[in-house]
Amino acid sequence: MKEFFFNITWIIPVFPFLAFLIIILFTQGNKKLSHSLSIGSMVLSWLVGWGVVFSAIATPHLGEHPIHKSVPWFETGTTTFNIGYWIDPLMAIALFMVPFVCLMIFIYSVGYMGYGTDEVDPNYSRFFGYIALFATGMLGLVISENLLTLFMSWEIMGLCSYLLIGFWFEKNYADPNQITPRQAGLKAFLVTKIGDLFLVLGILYLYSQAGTLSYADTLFNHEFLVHLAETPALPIFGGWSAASAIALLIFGGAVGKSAQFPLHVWLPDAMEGPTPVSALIHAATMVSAGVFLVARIFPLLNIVVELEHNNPTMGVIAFIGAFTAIFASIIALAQNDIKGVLAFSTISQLGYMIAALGIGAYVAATFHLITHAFFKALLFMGSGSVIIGTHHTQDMMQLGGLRKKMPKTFWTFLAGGLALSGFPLITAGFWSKDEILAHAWEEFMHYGTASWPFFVWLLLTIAAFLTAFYTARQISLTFLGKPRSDHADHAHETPNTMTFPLIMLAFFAITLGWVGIPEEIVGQGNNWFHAFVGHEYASTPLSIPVILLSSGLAVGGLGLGWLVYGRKPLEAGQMDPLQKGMEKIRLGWLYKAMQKRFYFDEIYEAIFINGFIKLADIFYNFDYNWVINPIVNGVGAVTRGISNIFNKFDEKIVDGLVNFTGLSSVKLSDLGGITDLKVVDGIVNGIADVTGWIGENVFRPIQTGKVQNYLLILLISMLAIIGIYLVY
Amino acid sequence: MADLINLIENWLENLILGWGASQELTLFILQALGSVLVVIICFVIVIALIWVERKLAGRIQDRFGPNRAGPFGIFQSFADIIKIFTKEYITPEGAEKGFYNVAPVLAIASVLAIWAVFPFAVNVLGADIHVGVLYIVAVGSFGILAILMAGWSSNNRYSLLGASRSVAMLISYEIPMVVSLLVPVLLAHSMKLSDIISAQQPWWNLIVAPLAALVFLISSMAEIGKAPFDLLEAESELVAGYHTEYSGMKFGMFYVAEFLHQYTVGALITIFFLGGWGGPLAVQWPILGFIYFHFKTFVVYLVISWIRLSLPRIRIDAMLNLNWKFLIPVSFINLVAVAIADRVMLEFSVARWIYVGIMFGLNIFILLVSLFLAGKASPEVERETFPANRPVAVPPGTESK
Amino acid sequence: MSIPLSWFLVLAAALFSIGLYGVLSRRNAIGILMGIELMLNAVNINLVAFWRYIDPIKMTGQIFALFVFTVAAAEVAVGLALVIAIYRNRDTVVVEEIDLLKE
Amino acid sequence: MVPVLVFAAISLVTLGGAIAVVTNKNVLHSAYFLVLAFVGVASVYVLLEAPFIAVIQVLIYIGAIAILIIFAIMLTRRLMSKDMEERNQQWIWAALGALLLFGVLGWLVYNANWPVIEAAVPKEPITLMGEELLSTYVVPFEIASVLLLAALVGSILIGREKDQESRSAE
Repeated sequence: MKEFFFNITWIIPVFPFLAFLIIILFTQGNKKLSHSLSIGSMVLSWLVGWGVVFSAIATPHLGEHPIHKSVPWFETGTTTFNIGYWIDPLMAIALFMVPFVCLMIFIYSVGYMGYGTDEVDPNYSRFFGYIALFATGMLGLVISENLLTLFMSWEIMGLCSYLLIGFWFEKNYADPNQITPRQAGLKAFLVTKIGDLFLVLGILYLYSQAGTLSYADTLFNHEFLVHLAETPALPIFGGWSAASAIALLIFGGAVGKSAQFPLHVWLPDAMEGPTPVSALIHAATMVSAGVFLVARIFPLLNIVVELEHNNPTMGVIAFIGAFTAIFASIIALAQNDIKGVLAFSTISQLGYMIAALGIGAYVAATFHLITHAFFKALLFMGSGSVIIGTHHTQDMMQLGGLRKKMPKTFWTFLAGGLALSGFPLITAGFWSKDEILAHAWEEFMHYGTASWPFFVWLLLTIAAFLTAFYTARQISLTFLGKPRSDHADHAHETPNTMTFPLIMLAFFAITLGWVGIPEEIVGQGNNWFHAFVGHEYASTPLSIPVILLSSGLAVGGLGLGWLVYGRKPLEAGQMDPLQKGMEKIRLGWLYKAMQKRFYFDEIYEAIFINGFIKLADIFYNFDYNWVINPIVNGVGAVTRGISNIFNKFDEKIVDGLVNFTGLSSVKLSDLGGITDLKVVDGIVNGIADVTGWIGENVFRPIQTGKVQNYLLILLISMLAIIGIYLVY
Repeated sequence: MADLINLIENWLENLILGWGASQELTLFILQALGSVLVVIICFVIVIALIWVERKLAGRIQDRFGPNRAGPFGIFQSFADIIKIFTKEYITPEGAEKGFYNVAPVLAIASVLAIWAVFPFAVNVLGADIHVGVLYIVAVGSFGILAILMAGWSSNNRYSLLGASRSVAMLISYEIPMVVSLLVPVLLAHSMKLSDIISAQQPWWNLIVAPLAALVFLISSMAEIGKAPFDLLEAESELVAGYHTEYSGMKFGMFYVAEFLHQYTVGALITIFFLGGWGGPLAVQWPILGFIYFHFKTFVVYLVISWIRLSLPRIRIDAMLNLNWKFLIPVSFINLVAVAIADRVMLEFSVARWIYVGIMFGLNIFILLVSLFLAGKASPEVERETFPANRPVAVPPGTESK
Repeated sequence: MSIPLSWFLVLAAALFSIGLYGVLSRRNAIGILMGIELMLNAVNINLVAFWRYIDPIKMTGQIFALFVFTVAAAEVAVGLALVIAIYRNRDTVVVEEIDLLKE
Repeated sequence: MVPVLVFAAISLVTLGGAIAVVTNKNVLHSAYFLVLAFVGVASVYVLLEAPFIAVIQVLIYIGAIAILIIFAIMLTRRLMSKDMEERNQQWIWAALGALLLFGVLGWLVYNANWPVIEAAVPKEPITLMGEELLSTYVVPFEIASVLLLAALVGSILIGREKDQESRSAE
């Protein structure tokens, strides 16, 4: 049975791809057939995928001996590129998450896109085609055997994110400053492309060093990794090793895809897409791909740490992650859009994972990757359910009091929210986040307070508190109190196709964490997750202060949030208490900045977009106003000036001289006249003529505007170069 | 006696070698003789064909055809030859002399050049080159050049219009023609004409690939520019198209080239789809192969004549639609399907008769499906409906009640 | 094989130079295109000659000639379309008169 | 002796045709001389024992490119009056440059030391070529197909007449 599943692993992404082709090519007209195909293909992928996962779990020593098979795809020159699949623990746990969450989201989409109602989307079938293609990309990325197919899948997802974020491309808003779906799609595509550029560079660099891109020969080949760590990188990277240069370049790709600090701007705007897309792309899978990639190249990072003690690579990664975590959670405090909060929460949690990888907590990062995917998909879909239930109200200030009206949504959302804030002991989020914090704590203990692990730990801890606070704020504003608008007052529970996935995911959001409970609590050797994924890395020892601290932070954050928002529910039109409080202590500007996302979009527009326009202006002016044209004009003016001077000279001095000689000597005047005419005038006119001639016949003809002239000059120059080469 | 042609060749070779000529020179002389022989045979055949064609046209159109010169009018062609040789050569004013005179020669040469690679019998063939099929297609393109030359140099609007139409038509119909030619190449796994013929010995390609044969027949009928595709010389629109201004033997050369081209197409269909010289005892008796070859070619020639005499001319947009929207897609789909089926069945090494049966079924299936789709896609034409008792010309004595 | 390689190369060089002259001196845009075709043909002669004389076992030379054919076909199609478009717009095919950028 | 004579004849045809292409006053005549030059080049390929390339040369260059060029000339013929100068003012410099280039190339060819080997042509050149095209050169092969598609679409877009609305708008 195991062999059977390991032999058909390649078929997992094939199902949704076939569904995509059939939907796009043939069944655009039939909504029911389209979603049946899409969901059916995903069910098949899910069954095969979990078959592979449980087979992998049952295989001992999978970590040391990954199973991989490949066939030659194409050869170019002397290299053959393979296409195949790779089964190891990281792939297995990602494969546990991806098809299941995708399936839940697909089912949810049936309700969200209004199947069977009057509001059904006109492009319903196409939506299911696109998300099937998206699932193809993600599954292909998870199972791929080398970096080339990984990159291909990566780009398929990039394309799908563009198509899906801009799915409602016809939508326009009255406010010209509000970003429209098609602009959001373009933005997401372009910003992630910046990261992809680094990824391509990293892959090419790796290829130039290894001559192959398969995992077996590069990332999981210890000798090669050591060789890479001992090779100095290109001069442009300073004194680093090739390994750290490659790792940082590939990390650049993850920064773009996982919306880390400098390139995070696309993710909040991507909420313009339909909510299932937000859940699919911006919570569960695509953004996880970046973390997955960094986890994939973890052997490379590990070797860098082992062999080079002062290398900044890991520090950079950890710091970017930690900074993103706290930065995004601060912004999330002041967002009023129900999806906006979740968007920044996603950025923040991804920062957690990246930071965890940066401090070497590989197991904790992958653990958080999985648990986060479940509860964040749950939260997004819950918010989508709220949006549908209240007729497209997204502003939390307009909501409230939905607890009774949408009970299923409320309880599942509560479960997700508790998991996100890390409610102690029972939720999945608690165990995964705790493991990251514990690892950071350990590092900090090891290096002391004057080192970057301390700052990472500090930032992550504060972020944990803020996370709990804004979660409480969101739940209170949305579900508690009294309705603050008509839409919220007339809210209704959503159909079963939407609540069923919520319940399924809520189950996992609570229970999934239990596989990773530290061994000290449940007994020796029972941290099953660590044993499966990362037995080669030392496990993090249980640290009571950290557990207490993180429990305290979570409960404290939730409690504070409830105190501020839940105890005295907001009335309609009332100001956010947080804003009120901050204005009281003269921090209103900070709240404003948080609401405006610290003005990053504006800054980027000012620097990059306007910068490029300025640069183009400069080039234009360089050509037309400053340099080229003035030179041409200047040459003309100078020659004219020179001839004027000679003219003056002629009129004033030479004529005077001639008159003088004429007056003084009649006899000589004839001779002098002749001399004057023939010689002096000749010289003067000659100089003027020569400069004029040069202008007319040398400078002007060069600028003929005739392409053949230019070609001829090209030929002559080439011949001249050959001549020089031959002579010397 | 069995191998008459090679017998004569060997005798001639020994004779010339006996006169003291070198090996190379002998080969050269023999090849030159062979070429001349082929050309002469071609012209003789054309003389016969003209008579057959006119007789056939007469019978189909319910008249007698030539019946004065000799028994059954058999000498009519010779009379025409004499007349055409004695006519005045007229060169229109403003014509470009050089091109005007070269065009008819090029027209006939482009057809004759195709005959260089034909295998007439098992060992009787001019040049057996690796790229025989490509050669045929390539050389055929000189014909277009000749038409363009004639049309341009005549200094006549009608001629130029005919030439322009010919380019649009011939170039577009070359695509399905070449693609359907690729099917026999694919089945024989070779572009050599001799390989293609020997590959289809028990089972002709007409059975293995009937759809390709049909597409090739239609597109090559367009290539020769005869009805129903005779737009380049449509009398009612363009006088006589590109050869409006030609007279005398120059016109005669175009005329001969046209007939010869039709016969050549018959030969091509014979080679690619009807098993070439294949037939009972053809391997042992090459002379029989020679006869089979020309017999099959003649039959195909008659079929083409029959079609062209029965169908009216097609409008130019309909003709281009037929090509771009039907023949080209169908031929490509056919090529891909045949390639896949061939590969799969070779992989499983099925028996020959199953292979042929599946191929035949596949071809017919594609044809029916594409016809069905084309029928669905074609626009509904509003036809004028006449009253039931509309006045029509009725032969006397057969009035209905 | 009695002809040395260099003869073919010289033939190709001559063809190339003639084509270059055509490109540089024709006023008609289509004439220039014809010159370019001659130059491409010269390159192909070189490729096939090198294939025959230096490495006849592998088919690299012929395959590159094929790619040159492809490029030539694409170039002629686009080039002629451009010429015809320019002719429609500006009523001329004389390249010297197509110097909008100068004005 | 015979190959040399054949080579001489072919070179004469090719170069003569080429020279006629670039010097003939009538562009249409030039185009037909271009056909002649192409035939010469095809014969060179036959001489080099590359019949496939020769046939492809005839098929593509004569069957497609030359006919397209002739067609384009006919479409733009209104401006080709007989008395129009066919060469521009810089032709003498162009001729000198081309001659010089020929000299340089000839000198290079004469002085280079080519690693010529004596080997027979493969028995099944077309099969070999197909295999190499689909293995070693598969990426350029695919790119070439994309290039052709792009050229097809591009030339249709460039060459088609403007539709009725935009024309009436002018």
